[in-house]
Amino acid sequence: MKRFFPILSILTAILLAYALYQALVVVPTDALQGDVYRIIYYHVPSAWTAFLLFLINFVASIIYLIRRSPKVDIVALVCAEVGVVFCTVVLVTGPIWARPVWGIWWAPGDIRLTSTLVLWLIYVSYLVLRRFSTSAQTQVLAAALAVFGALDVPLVYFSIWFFRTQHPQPVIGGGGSMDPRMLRVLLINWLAFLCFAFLVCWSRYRLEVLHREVDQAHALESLAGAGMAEKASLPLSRSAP
Amino acid sequence: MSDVPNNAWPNNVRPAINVHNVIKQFGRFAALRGVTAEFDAGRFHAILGDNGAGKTTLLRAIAGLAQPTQGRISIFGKAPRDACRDLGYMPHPSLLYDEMSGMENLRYFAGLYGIGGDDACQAAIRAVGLDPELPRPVGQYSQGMRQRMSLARALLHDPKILLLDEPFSNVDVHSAAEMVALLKSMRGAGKTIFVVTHQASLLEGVADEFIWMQAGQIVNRTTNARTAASVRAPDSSREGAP
Amino acid sequence: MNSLWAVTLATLKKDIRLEWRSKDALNSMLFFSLLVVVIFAFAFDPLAEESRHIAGGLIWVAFLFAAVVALNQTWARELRNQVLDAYRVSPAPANALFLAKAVGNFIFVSVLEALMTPLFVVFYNLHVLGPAWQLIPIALLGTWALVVNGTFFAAMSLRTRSREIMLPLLLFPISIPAVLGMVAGTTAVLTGDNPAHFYIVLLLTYDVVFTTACLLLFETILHAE
Amino acid sequence: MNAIKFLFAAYIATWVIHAFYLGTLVRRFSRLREQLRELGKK
Repeated sequence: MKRFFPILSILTAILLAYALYQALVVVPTDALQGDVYRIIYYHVPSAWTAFLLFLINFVASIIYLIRRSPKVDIVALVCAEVGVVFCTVVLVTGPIWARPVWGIWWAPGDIRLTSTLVLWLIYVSYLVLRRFSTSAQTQVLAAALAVFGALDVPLVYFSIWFFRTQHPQPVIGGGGSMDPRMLRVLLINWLAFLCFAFLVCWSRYRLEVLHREVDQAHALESLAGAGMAEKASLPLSRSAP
Repeated sequence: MSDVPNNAWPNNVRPAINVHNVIKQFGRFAALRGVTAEFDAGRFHAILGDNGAGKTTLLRAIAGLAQPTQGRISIFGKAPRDACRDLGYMPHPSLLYDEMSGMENLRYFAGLYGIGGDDACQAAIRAVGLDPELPRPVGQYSQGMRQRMSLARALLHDPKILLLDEPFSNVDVHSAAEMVALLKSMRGAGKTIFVVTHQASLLEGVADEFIWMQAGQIVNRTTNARTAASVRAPDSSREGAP
Repeated sequence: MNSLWAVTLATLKKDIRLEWRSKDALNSMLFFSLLVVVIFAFAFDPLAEESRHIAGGLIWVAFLFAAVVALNQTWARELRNQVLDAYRVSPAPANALFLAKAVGNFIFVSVLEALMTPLFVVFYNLHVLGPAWQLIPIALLGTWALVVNGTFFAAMSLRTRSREIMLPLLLFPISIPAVLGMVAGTTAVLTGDNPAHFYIVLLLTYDVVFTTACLLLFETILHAE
Repeated sequence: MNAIKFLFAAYIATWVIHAFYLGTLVRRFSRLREQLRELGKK
């Protein structure tokens, strides 16, 4: 598996460059918004990637609650963390796009941006819980929180959806169908970002495995003072440094 | 449920608790590192060891309060949580509400075990030598009284196994001796007793077995308190209460 | 099933008795939300005509913060002398403990609301333009929404460092739809501009979904030491 | 034409965020490797 990492990295870099070229040069300018609409090629794929990662986090958390397999827990953690990064990208590029198009940075009534913000808050609280937990079973607490967060998403969406009908809407809905060329470039960009996200998740996964190995080694160390280390060894594998 | 009547136990010894390769890890610290042991029913076991040897963790794991990272524990063939009616647990904190009287406390805990009526509560309080009518809230008890009330709480549902964590620390010599006498009589009544303690000398001639723990493992089991610590490594020479 | 209700009732009685003797939670909650009302009165002009539009938000924000004070107290009581361990070694169902705590908090927060609402009415010179009876289901469902998740997350944050800060951190993001429903619903009734039915349905859905989730997962949380 | 600045700002911001995150990953990796090396010595 390890040998594929550099190959995949190079392929992803090429794909990202190609997607960037498509987004900036090949695709025609939007008649209404001008060139600034091209933010969509980063904004939307990032959002889709983040949602996909959060979905995987949800599924992995449920599986963890049933099966208690440590690997599934690492998958959940990794997806939440990388998902938050992509979600941050969405939240930063969103206002940058909104400013020239709508004239304001943030529209509280905008359902997509606001619900993404809530999503971001939920998963940040998930990461904070994992960080601050003193429990020996942090994974269980985190998995439960992930389930709560995922259950919250549709409710957030509907509450904002109804809330905005009371407010003046700065958003001109995504009405009208998309130019097929634009859709094609959008999908190319999404593919590129998915590959990138996969690589990041992979690295983060390996980091977490290494982290747990170090913890294990410390646990061995902590009680080895009385010369007991040879007699007992923890069952989890410890790779050579 | 056991098919052996209570009074037959001391003569008819069989394992009450089976601990198999139990490992408990807290982040970067392993409190238990592969503990395997069998403990006979109807006996008095004293668990000794230095601070951080894993005594309390082992007791909590047997009580079902700590989930082993690996390995398994069975009590009369059942998982600790399923055997909770057979277990009486008395840790160092009192596990009592300071604002309520002893009787109010016990009435609540009896409810948790589905025991109605005051009879069981009064019997448990009398068994530890306290007065059920005492109206004072537990917060105003002396340490020795609180310790005994805590034992009454552990005895409430007449468990077959008693798990005690440091029952003699922070109490005066007289109270400690009374507590030992109480435990001795309970062992005579056929209960299996586990005591985690620093004060091994108190249990000399009372406990059937002394178990010495070190670095998350059981390193010695003897019938004599003095020889229990004989196998430990020379560099760890701390003993007795802090 | 029988023992579930018996233990729930016993635990609830015990909690109310303890609260009655110490009055920790209720006193601190009352004083806290009183402060919030006074500070809000300074920060916003309560006599302005648009106060009707913001009052719903102010009331619920005050109650939300006050509820956090109460929620932190509930489990603190069980941590003193580690009484929670006594519950955990007993055969009593975990959900009975959860229900008792949630209902207890519901009662405490409702009492607080009943005491504070007249104060808000006086301070902000409120009179309701919409159908006032709808405020009752909004208040009941909204309070339960805060309290059910709050009780759960307070139990969760027992196992964290600096748990008193952890509770709002976990609770607030998940509670956003509920808070939005309460605030917007209350505002809708106060101003009478639009119907509040949707918000009642939203709160009801929220309550059902999260009460179920809490009951399914509480045992796991309680035993994750 | 001023709007084009926003386009570039968004693209650059995206990569700055990703680079920042990757940076933290690299830092965490190297710290762990160091710890492993120290453990190996003992």
